[in-house]
Amino acid sequence: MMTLGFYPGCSLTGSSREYAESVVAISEAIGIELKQIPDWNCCGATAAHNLDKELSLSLPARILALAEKEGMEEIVVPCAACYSRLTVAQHELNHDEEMKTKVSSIINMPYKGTVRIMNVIQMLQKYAVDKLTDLIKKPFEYKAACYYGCLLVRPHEILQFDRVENPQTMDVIMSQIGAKPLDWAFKTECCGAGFSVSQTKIVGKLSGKIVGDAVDRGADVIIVACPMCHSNLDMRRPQIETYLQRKVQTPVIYITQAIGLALGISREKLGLQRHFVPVKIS
Amino acid sequence: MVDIKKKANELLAANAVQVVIGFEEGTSGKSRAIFAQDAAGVDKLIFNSQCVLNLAVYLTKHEIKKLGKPAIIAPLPVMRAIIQLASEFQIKESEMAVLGVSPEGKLVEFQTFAAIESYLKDFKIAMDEKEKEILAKISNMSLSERFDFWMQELGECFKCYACRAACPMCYCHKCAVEQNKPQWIPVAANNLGNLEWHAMRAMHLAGRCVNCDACHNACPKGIPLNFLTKLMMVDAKEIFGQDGPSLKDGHLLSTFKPNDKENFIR
Amino acid sequence: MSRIGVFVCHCGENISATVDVEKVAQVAGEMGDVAFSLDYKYMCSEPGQALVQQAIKDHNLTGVVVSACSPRMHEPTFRKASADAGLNPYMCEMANIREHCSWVHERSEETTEKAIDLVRMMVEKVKYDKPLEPIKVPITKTALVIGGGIAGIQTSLDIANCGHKVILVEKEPSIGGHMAQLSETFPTLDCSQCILSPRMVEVAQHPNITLMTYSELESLEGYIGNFTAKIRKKAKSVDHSKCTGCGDCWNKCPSKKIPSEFNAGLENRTAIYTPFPQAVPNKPVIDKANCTYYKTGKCKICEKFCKAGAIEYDLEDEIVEIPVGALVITTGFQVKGTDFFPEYGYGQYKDVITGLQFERLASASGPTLGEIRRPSDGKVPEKIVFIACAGSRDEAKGIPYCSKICCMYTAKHAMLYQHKVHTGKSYVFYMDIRSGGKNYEEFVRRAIEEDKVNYVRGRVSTVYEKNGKLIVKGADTLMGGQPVEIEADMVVLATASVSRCGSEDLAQKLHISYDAYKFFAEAHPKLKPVETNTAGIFLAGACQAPKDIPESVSMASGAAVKVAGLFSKDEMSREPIIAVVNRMAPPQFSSCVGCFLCQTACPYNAIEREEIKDRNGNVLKTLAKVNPGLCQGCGTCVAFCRTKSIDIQGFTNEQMYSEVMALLNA
Amino acid sequence: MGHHHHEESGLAAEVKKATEVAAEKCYQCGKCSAGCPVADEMDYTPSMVMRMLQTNTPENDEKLLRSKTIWLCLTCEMCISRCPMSVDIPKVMDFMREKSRYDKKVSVKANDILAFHESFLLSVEKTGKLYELGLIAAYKLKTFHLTQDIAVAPAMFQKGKLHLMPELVKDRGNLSSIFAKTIKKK
Amino acid sequence: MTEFEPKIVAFVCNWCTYAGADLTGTSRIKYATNVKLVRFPCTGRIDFMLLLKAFGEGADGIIISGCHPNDCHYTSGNFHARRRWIMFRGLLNFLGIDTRRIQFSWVSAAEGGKWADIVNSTVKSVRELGPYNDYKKVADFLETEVTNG
Repeated sequence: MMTLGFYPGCSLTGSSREYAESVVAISEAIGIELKQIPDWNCCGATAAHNLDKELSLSLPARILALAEKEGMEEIVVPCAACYSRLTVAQHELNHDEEMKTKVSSIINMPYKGTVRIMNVIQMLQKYAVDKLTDLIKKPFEYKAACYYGCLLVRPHEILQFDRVENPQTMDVIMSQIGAKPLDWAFKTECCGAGFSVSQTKIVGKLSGKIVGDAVDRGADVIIVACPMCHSNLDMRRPQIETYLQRKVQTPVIYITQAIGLALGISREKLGLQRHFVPVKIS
Repeated sequence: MVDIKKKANELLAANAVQVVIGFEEGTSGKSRAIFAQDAAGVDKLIFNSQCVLNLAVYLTKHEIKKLGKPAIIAPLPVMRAIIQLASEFQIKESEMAVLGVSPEGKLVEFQTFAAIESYLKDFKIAMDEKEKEILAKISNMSLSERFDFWMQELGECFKCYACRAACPMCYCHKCAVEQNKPQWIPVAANNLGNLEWHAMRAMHLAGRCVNCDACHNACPKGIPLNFLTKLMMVDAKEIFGQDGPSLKDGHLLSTFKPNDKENFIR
Repeated sequence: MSRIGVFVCHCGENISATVDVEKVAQVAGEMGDVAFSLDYKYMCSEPGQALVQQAIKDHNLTGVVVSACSPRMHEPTFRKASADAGLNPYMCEMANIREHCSWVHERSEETTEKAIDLVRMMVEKVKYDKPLEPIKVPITKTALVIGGGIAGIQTSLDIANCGHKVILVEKEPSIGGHMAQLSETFPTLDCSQCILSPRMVEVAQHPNITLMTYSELESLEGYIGNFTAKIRKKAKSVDHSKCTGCGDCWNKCPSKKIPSEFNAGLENRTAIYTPFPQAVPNKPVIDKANCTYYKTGKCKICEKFCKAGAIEYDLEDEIVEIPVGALVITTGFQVKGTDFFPEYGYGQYKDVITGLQFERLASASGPTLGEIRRPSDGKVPEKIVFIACAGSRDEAKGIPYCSKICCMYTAKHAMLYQHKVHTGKSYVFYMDIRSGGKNYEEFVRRAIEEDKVNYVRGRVSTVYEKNGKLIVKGADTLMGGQPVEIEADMVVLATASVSRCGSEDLAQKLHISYDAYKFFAEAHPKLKPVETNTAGIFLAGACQAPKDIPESVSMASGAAVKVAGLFSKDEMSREPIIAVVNRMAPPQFSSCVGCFLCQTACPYNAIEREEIKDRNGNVLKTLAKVNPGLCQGCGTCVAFCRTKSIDIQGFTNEQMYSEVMALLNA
Repeated sequence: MGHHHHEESGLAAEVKKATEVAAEKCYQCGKCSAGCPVADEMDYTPSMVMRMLQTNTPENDEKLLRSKTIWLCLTCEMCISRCPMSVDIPKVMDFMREKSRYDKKVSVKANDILAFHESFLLSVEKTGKLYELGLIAAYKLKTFHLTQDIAVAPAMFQKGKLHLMPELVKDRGNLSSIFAKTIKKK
Repeated sequence: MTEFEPKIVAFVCNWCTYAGADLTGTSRIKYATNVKLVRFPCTGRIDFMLLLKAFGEGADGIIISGCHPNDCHYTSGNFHARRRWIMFRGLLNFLGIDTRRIQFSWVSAAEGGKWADIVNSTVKSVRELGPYNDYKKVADFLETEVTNG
């Protein structure tokens, strides 16, 4: 059993706790213990960098500083938004000594900027790929549209994760657990993200295009790795249906839930009952 | 030392080489070069901290070449000199045997010069702390202090050219100071001439100096002229990343990069 | 003890207005070794020159200093005058007391003093001048042209028609290059093949041209007028002296699934093949990499069906060595493939094609016999989108430059499409329309006004496939960046023109330089556009930078004239301002110790190794030796040489040294 | 050296100073607007924004700071990821949003968006984490969209997606000092 | 007493700076008479020893100028020169020789104005530095003035 640092972020403790639950569940299954960063705070999300640069650097810095204090070398950050904010902040501070010292005085803690930040997919790539196949109890045999959204792949210069156009990492893992990943056009289009509450109409439209294309190409399920994408594609389904002017029942689940199912973990443990669009697949 | 002598004798016995260039006991605890051509000679071989001259200097000397194919006792500075000389087409792998001496005094055998070069990778050419101090001390003087300092030191020079004779890189048959069309440097020893001579020599060693200090050790006046070449060495590393002699990288001043950085050209 | 004459020019008032020329002449007269001096109104005038010549004779001068304008102005004039008077021209120097003195200073003591110093400096220089003879280099009057595209064809014909031998080397099995692939050509829309084929045939039949197809340059040695080229003639596996080109072999060849280079991958070819029906020579070669026999040792079907018995599997590459006097490099360019554009589908959408592929579609000899049909299902596209600047002017993709030809051929493509598909709608996404050139702008206007091509000013963000359509997401920047979405049936990318892969290696073989994008570098951007910095090697066509046909052809003719000019004499003479390595008696032979730092420093590879041997051939010493044909006289080697063994005529160490002394010891 | 550096002023200059993004780099190809998911909702498309910066006139600077565009930008980074000149428009947007807010020039059309961001940060400032219920409440008060999402809330409770009580960061002093030293400073 | 007029020599390449200085003339731009040009084929040809000799012979300042990088008539002479000057300048400075008295510059055939600037600014700064007496002493110039000891 190996231990990794864990930053759930706010949504995973609330509106998208099923993501947290499923992340923890499959981590256990592949022999990883996730240790939360003590007294972690919100990363500031879109709001912070929209309104104040230094705040948008300081909030992530505090989180990373705490992780450093705890002696964590790698931390898993399932929420794509948090992952993006943390990584970008770390990058900017590493390239601006002045700001680095300033921020460290703002949060008044020492900050090195050495922690390796991983999203769930990177965690799986690094620690699960070889085991996964053997652990599969029930292949996830569905046509899956893997939706990456913005924050996992852009900006590439900083994240250095997957390629920007037509990324593949999720597709690869999904096919590994038996799914048939679809070749579709909206993998990295934006869902409306931060407008979930303030601009529901826009969200309906942007998310609508995404769901629409996935469905048109015969997706049984849409796979995501970001709570914001999830709530927009799942919770905002009414607005989406208004935009598409049709009913759409295709469920949206987290990649960790899909893996969970393939590993034979119970639906409850994976929090599948928490979705707005009922998840009929199993 | 034992293993080195053993090897030397083998080579001579097998007539793989005809002469072994090494050190022997000199007068008053000093060491001097010996050109051993038989077991008796080999027996005289010594190796200790007193062995300060750079034996590589003999590899290009006509008189020594006449003795036949040499094997040379090669501590690090000699190895470096060998690589530099080879890169300047002055010596050939096939025409000598190199008996390397590790910093621990152990025998290291090399089949090729390339092998020497890669061995040297672990022993980067550099100054020790004391030398760094001196260099810093000089650099930190005011301009005029520095000028006076060197005028003092170089004023001592009486153009005996012992430095040149001791330097493995000074292998030219006719040194520029002997050129008289034009007479670049006055024959007589005077401050200006001395300054010009040592400045020229430093430039001629830019990127070539192997930091063996043979020149300084040879100087009857103990002039710290080796620091002129050390400076060249440091700049070559810091500015152009030249890291010791190399068989293929090309000479510091006869190569260039379009993006070489400077801050003084308007 | 030399006898020097100093001639001070008033240049009307240009000099005398601020410099006391009489005084200059008088002081100069008192300088050591100066036998004669005078001042005169116009030294460069006929009588002025006559004065110099007279003085040379009367005072049998050994050197002349004309103190007047810049040597860059009149040095040739006075050197010729001196030569006519029997003085070696290189014993004549000029002191620049006009541009560097009278014109930049007010009249004053100092100004005159400076003029005198400048004269003194040149007097010192002349003292050390040596009589020099221009360097004579014999010329091999054969030109090597590398690359058989339109540029190579044109330059070969022009040189050959001047009566000189030409060897034209082409690495493909046929000459023709890109032009052979094109459908119609802008701005006249005449058929490319129709105007090119006759030229190709002419090349093949020209008595002065030796055509070497399926061949590549292996190495090049020597210098202007005297190169030796090694050329690898790749094994064709077919004896062209026997082959009749009947075509039985390629009709019968079983491996038919090889993407055809000529059709830009839109059609397949066989393993034994000619690139296209009008190929020159129109005889096949076997593409060993794809031939079943070479891969498995079995098949030999072509041999079975060849009535002429021309198939020879065991033919091997042959290396020929040819002496040539000059080279013209015409290796052309290549276009980026669609796989260069992730946002346009990584080349995975069949119906997103390059401009070159469109040329093949539009070409009567192409896979669709000139009908515009999309690759995926052969349907005629009803809506077609052309994307200009696909990769060009795109820093992020590493191609910041403009590919120059795309604007025009895109307009042509849209036009051709509209002509062939009357009901069709075509869109062109562009950033700027660059239509400089005779009748070019008119051509574009025609596309827009008569053929109703929709030009949208904006770049396309992405292209994706959806139920058989290609969704093109662009914007109209003339509408404030308003998004534009088009459901197209086919998308054509005007992909960037880039240098040929391998051009770097070729440049290194030729010792010519290339720019940041691996296009070959001309010697001067304005005044030496076809020369390279290596004397005797010239450039033509798109290997220097993207170019259209008219430009390539004119550049090719330009290069041909340079070659013909060079070949117009039996030997060429060059300024003797070159480096030399000193010589002295044995045992040293030279103060050169053969460290060859000069060799790495020389920009022209002019420094060679010379071995001094004794009677029995034992090497006594290896020295540097300057190749007078290659040396351009920069003198970089001189400043490097630790032993001062190498020196440069006309700017010798003694001269530079004494000039400095003269200046400062006034 | 040898080049003349004259003092630049105006919004474009401020942008460059703060973000190192040079507006003049943009050559108006429009690829950003073409790919922007919300371009058609904006009053000025991204490429238009860059052009307005280039004009360097007080009028256009003002229009930009008062635009809806800067608040509509989702920072999805699509523009920069495809920009041929690597002009970092999202950075520019961030800067202009911040400036627009501090200069009190936020477009009324963007009230909801700003309200959301502010409620969000308020919740973070108070609790150290996002307290979604608090966020929604605060947002509703700011915007008077009292009935919005009434339908969703109960479902969220029942799905266990909303906590009744906020989770608190222990070291809240540290948090509020962070806010004091940054966003509240100006 | 009249103002000190420094002696300055300029070592320039034939193709760029010499031509540039010609242009200064044809454009009738005025500059100080203190500077005299020595023409070299290329900056690559300029022997570093000449700088020492110039100081030795009583120069108070030196200008070295050639083609801008990538403009060298011989493609790379100026690149070689640049490396040489980088190393040599370091050495001179280390020897206590006043490198403020040496102005390196790139002046193209089109930069007649720049040439005048270079000359005038160099004359000005060297004038401020005064005569290079330290060096002149060494070169036994001011023998008479120098009191023994």
